[in-house]
Amino acid sequence: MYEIACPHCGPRAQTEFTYERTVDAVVDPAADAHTAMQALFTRANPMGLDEEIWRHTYGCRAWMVLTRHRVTHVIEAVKAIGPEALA
Amino acid sequence: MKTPYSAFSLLRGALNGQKHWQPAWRDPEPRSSYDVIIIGGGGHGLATAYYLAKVHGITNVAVLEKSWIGGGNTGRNTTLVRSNYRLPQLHNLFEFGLKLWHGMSDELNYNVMFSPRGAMFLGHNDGDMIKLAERGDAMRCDGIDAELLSPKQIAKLEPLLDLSRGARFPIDGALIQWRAGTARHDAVAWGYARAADALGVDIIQKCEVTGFVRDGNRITGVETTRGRILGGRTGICVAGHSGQVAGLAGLKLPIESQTLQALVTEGVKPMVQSVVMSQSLHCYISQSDKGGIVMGGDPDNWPSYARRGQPTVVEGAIAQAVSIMPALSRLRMLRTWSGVTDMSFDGAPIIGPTPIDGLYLNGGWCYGGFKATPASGWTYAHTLATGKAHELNAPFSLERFMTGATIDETAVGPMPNHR
Amino acid sequence: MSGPARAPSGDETIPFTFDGTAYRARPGDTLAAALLANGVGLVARSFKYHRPRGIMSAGIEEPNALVTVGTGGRTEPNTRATDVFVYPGLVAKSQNRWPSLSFDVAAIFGLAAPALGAGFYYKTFFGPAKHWMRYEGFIRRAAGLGDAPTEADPDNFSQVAGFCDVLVVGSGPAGLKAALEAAEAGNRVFLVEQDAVPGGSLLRDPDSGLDPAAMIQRIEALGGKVLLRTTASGYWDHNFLTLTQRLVEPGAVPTNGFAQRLWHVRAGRVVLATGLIERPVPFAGNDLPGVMLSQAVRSYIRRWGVVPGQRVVIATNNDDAYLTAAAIIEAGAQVVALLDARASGPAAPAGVTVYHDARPAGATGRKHGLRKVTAVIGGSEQSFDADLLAMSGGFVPVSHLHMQAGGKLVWDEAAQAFIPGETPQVCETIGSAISPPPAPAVAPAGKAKKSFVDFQNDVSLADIDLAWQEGYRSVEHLKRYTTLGMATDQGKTSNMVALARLAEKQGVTVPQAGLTTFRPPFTPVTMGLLAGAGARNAGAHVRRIPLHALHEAHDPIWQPLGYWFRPRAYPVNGENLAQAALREAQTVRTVAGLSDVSTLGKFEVSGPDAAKLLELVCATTVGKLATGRGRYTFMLREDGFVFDDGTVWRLAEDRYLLTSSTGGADRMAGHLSYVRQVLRPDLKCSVVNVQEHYAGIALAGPRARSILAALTGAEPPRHMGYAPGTLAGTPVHVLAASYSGERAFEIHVEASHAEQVWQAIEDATRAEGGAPYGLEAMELLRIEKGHVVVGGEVDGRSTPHDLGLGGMLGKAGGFVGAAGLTRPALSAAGRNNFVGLVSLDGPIPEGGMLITRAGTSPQGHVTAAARRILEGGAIALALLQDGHKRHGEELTVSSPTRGEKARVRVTSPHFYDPAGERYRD
Amino acid sequence: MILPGNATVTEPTSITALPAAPLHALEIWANPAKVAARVQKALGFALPAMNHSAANAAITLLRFEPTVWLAEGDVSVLADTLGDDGALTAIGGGIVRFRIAGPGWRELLLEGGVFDTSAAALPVGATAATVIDHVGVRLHVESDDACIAYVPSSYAQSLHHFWDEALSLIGA
Repeated sequence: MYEIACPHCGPRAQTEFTYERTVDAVVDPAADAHTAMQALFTRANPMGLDEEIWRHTYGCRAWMVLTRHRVTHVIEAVKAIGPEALA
Repeated sequence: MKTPYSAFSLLRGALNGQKHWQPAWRDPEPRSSYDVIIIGGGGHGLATAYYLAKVHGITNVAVLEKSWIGGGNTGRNTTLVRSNYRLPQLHNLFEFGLKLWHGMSDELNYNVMFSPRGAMFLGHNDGDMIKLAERGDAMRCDGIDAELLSPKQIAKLEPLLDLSRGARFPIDGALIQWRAGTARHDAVAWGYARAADALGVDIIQKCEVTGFVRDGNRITGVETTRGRILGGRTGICVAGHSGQVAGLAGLKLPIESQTLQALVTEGVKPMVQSVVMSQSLHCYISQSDKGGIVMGGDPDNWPSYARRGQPTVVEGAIAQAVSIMPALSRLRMLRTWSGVTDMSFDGAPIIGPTPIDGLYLNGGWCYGGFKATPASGWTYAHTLATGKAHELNAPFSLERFMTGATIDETAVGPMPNHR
Repeated sequence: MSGPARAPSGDETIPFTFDGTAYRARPGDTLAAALLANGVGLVARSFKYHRPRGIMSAGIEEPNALVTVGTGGRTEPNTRATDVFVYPGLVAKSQNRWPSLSFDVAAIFGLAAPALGAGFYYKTFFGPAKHWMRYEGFIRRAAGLGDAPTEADPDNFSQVAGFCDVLVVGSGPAGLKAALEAAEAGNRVFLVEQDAVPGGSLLRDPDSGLDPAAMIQRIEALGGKVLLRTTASGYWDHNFLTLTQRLVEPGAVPTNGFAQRLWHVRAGRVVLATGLIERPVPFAGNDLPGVMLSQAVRSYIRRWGVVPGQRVVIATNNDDAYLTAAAIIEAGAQVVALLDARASGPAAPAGVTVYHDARPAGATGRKHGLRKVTAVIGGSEQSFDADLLAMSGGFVPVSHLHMQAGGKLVWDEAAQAFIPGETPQVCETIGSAISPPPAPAVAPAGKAKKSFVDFQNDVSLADIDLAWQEGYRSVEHLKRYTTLGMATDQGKTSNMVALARLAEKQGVTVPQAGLTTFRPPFTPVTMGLLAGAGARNAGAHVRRIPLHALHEAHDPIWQPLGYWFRPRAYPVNGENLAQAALREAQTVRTVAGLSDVSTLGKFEVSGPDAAKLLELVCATTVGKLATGRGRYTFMLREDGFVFDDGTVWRLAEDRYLLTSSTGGADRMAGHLSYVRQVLRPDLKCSVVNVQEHYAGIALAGPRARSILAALTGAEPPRHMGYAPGTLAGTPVHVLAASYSGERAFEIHVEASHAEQVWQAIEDATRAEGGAPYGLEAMELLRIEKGHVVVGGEVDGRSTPHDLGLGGMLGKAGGFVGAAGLTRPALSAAGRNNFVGLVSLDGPIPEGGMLITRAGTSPQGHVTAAARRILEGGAIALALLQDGHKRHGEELTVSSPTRGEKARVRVTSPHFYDPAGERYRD
Repeated sequence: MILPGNATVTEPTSITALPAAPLHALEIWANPAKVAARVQKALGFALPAMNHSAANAAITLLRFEPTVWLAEGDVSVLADTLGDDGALTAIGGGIVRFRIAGPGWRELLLEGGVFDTSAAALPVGATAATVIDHVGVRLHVESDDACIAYVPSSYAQSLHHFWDEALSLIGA
């Protein structure tokens, strides 16, 4: 059960979050078909750090990018993404 | 020549302190080259080696295992064996395997304790029952056994299920495959290893592949912690770590690794006869020969290579299990463990060539690889021996993701965490 | 042991039974202490050979003394007698024996033991799988331990979150000091102790300088939380721990309805003061009742006043057992011999004969204790008459939690033990667990076959040797081949003994031989506790629709749909489901009906860029929609397959309402959020989930328009039009959408005001001869109309073209899924297409396979089956290979699982008013 | 088997469903600082920061999301301040409000939860969205003695039942 430092809410239990996909798997709606399918269907899947998109679904509902280690599960960084918010 | 296993020989051993048994497999030094190199000494890799030797007469084969054989997902699953899939590509492959399971102990002269005790999916409403009938009808039309059970029939087989109408997920019926069941997972690896070794296959443990030997777009061998080993054809067979090993060859796969947890309770006298699964819920329950209730649920649906799960995921699966079988409540969870699964992007395996010559892939088994062990080994051996797909693994190509010919049993699309 | 091991004091006030015999215990007794006090030494049978077993330890590591405690739904099999405190009325039974504990028929397995060594079952029982099942049935009945309860559990289990700065596990001297120190420094402290009283080793070896009760009081006064009878059972990522707390003892009736509590704790820092477990000594007969761990003997004497033997042999390789000798002498019993494997040791208490270079080699027993102990002293054998053997093979640090946390172990050569080393988490181990006393390696004496290592699973030194001989040489292979460490004690007493033997075989040191990993839980955890409140509802609360109570008054047949429950039909006059649904559907076709559609996914999208967002999410053209108009739409996954459908309405210049399927509503909410926030954070729009804000009422039928006009006092919008209105004094949205094929409206109203609106519509509809209709009638209507449904024809594997929706795709592209749709297999021949089926004979089995003739593989399947609502005659919807081109072809629908069959003709799926004339006024 | 704690609970903890209230989602998608200034001028108080609340006699604003506020009360003044930078959407029909009052409310909300409800983590005036017994719940601390829980209507009855059962554990 990770503790994820939500950029908006502070440290919260993983139960409140959902994993979406890795950053490299985001399909740009404007991309050509081949590029889009490459992004959708291939993963580096490293045995180390990767950048992942998670959502604080049962908290503030905002999206964020976690830099997380796939073996140690250490979360090295969390970055907010989404529309500009009022601080 | 190894002493064949038999009751007689065991009795003989009773008099000599069982001193007449030889090691089940040799511990050879790797040779400099082989006709076929199989990376991964799990059940699938060992079965592949066995069928290469047995069916195709190719015995100059090395199985390279980074740790100890059968120590990955072969030794970490919940031992279910079944072929009750809806989609024909899947049920045809798994059914071919199920037939091999039925003769496996004799074939290998190693009792893998395959026990066809029946595997059922419970239905909890009319919608579930239609879906189960559809699956059963699809199987039956392709010659695979499947039978719908009424609640009364279920009660006879599994009296401890909550068959009351007031249950949160009342049980309206089930689809059972009687020829399905469970097996002793370790024995499958050991049995294939012993049989393959007897045919001349080198099983090399503590030999980790650290890179590939490459000649243009062709793989000609592997670098390992025990030196360079050349091979005519090289087959990756490391489900759970496919992404990592394929990555050594520069390949990116339609696979994400996830942790799948399982658990076993303390042993009790027989209380669950068959394998119980559910169409609406995500838990599965069976009882081992030692009496422990073996169960699991959904994977931890985010990427991980750690064999370390998240407790609330297991708690969720247990809640489902206790809700359908309340008598489980006072049993105690004895042990939990985790495996790393190759979650492919349509939920189906990948068996076939890669874009790199001489390099083949067998992976993407998601949480269902154990039951496929013989079918996977058979078809992969065919592919490694001939360079071509067997008709059963032809649909399971790596290209299918880019062409769109995906085999999506649960129909949730490319994101494994939605599966 | 011969006779009671504790003289009565008058405190024996707690009645309990064991195997039907009534006994009495003192307050604070564990069941093990009480049984020993009452002279009961034989309490269990082993797993494989059904050997008689007694009580070996005084703690949670107990491998032998497993009993079943409690009755009915509170029955707890496999309870360690050392880990249950006796309460009035406790019912305990021995297990894994027949017909009785003292005469167990299955003990015959012990005679066959020479043939039944490690892994014997892999070498025999060949033949067809069915044959194996026959042998297996016998094995299964002999295996297992206790009987599972057959009744539901009457108790609740709580799961609760906990947060602390410092979590201390273990209330022995080190833990108490650490917890108090942390509390005094102002930290939020949790102190966890698995025993019912604090103190740990102080209960056995008191220290006048440390008063556990006083220290606990101080910790609590500083705001610390002390949890007794609580085990830290799992140590997970990010300093998250699971603690299992017994609110009452196993089998006891809880006072507040809750039997146990599971703590989910996030700790800033974890301090593990988990102490040591004593290591047994392998020798022939070391599993007999009357062979105990040395510290356990001391505990029974000092803590419970129970003297488990009168003539005691002590076998040790360390100094600690000398303290046991002293305790035995204090208690007035005799130490017959102290066998010290070392060449020298400390001074022994008066009256104790110490033998050096001495190891036990064998023991013989009586029912409740030993008869004789044989030892190898120097080079020769010597026998002692003794009723108890207290053994100490050294100590094993309790490093389970440390390892679960990902910590490393380091080898302590002097103690022949692994001690906690580095850990990746904020965690430290303190106390005896990192400083076990010296205890040198000792080669075992006596017959290997009878020298048990894993007592519960009957694994002997000989089994380890056989596994080695057969090539099962990694420690994991050894464990799996012999079942060592797989019993309910999880190898707490066996692991190190086995590793030592393996190292000896390999000719390497113990750390070179390997180490198995410890996984959660530390001790077994009740399944009901892990299920928590979810045991009752599978963790899935029923979701109630706003008008639940109102429908309930009509006594409908309810239908689960995801977590929702919706009215399926409203039978009257004893109708069954099919009759009611047909009547309701006919009413809609001929008059009018109303139905609850509140569970539809609903999203309000507002702002200047609202249309841009919708054009991205919807695969159909949305942008040109005029205010006050709506249209059907569907959405694609990124891989090009249809995943949901619904309608989109322009409520105002910059405000839209998007509806989607009930089952997909949560998924759609996530998808919309992803598209808006991750893909297009630049858009000026707001997406708000209003699924539960609005209750939805569908009004359909030829008279729907006039009914609605009368209720709202305004002309309702034409087909696919939108208008705000007022109904029963309540503001409503009126959407002229038809799912049934009739002129129809969806009326959406704020859920908290829905009752009066429904009631008004129902009254008006009934006045016209109409009636409410449920999901089943809705299904009949939509099948006849040929509308696809998500979860039916929209099966997650269909393209828009497959479903006959290709013509509606937005021509400009740019929507999610447009790229995926270009993949060749999505437009290749042989795809399953949406078609209709008309029966040429009887009813069509839903879910049945479409085949050309018997024995051929299916070419499609029936997704939904019904009858024509007014005319009768079986019809169905199906997905069929190349079905668009096969209209007119005759096929068979086959359902072998139900023994049903029908001949059908392939048609268009639109059976009813294909031109859509009935929508229009 | 638990030693008596230092917190003795004498008054009961209670759970009360409150009548439906006008609730709106206020989302700001552009020029947040400018909108904030306009809102402050109109309402007399600043838009609350994440996980905080602010109120006047007519309206309470509760912030659970980076760009969305829950507005409880009369939003007519607010509507005029948004221009093209944000929007209001009514959501009150889908939410049931519970007042959980009494000395044990913080402890009760730990049952089936994952969020630290201690006064240090959740002071008076604070808001938090979390999950309790699988249900997404939004909390607003009214006073030391009471908290308002905003629960999706469909789950309200189930969660109420869950809390009722757990009450017997409070102080345990």
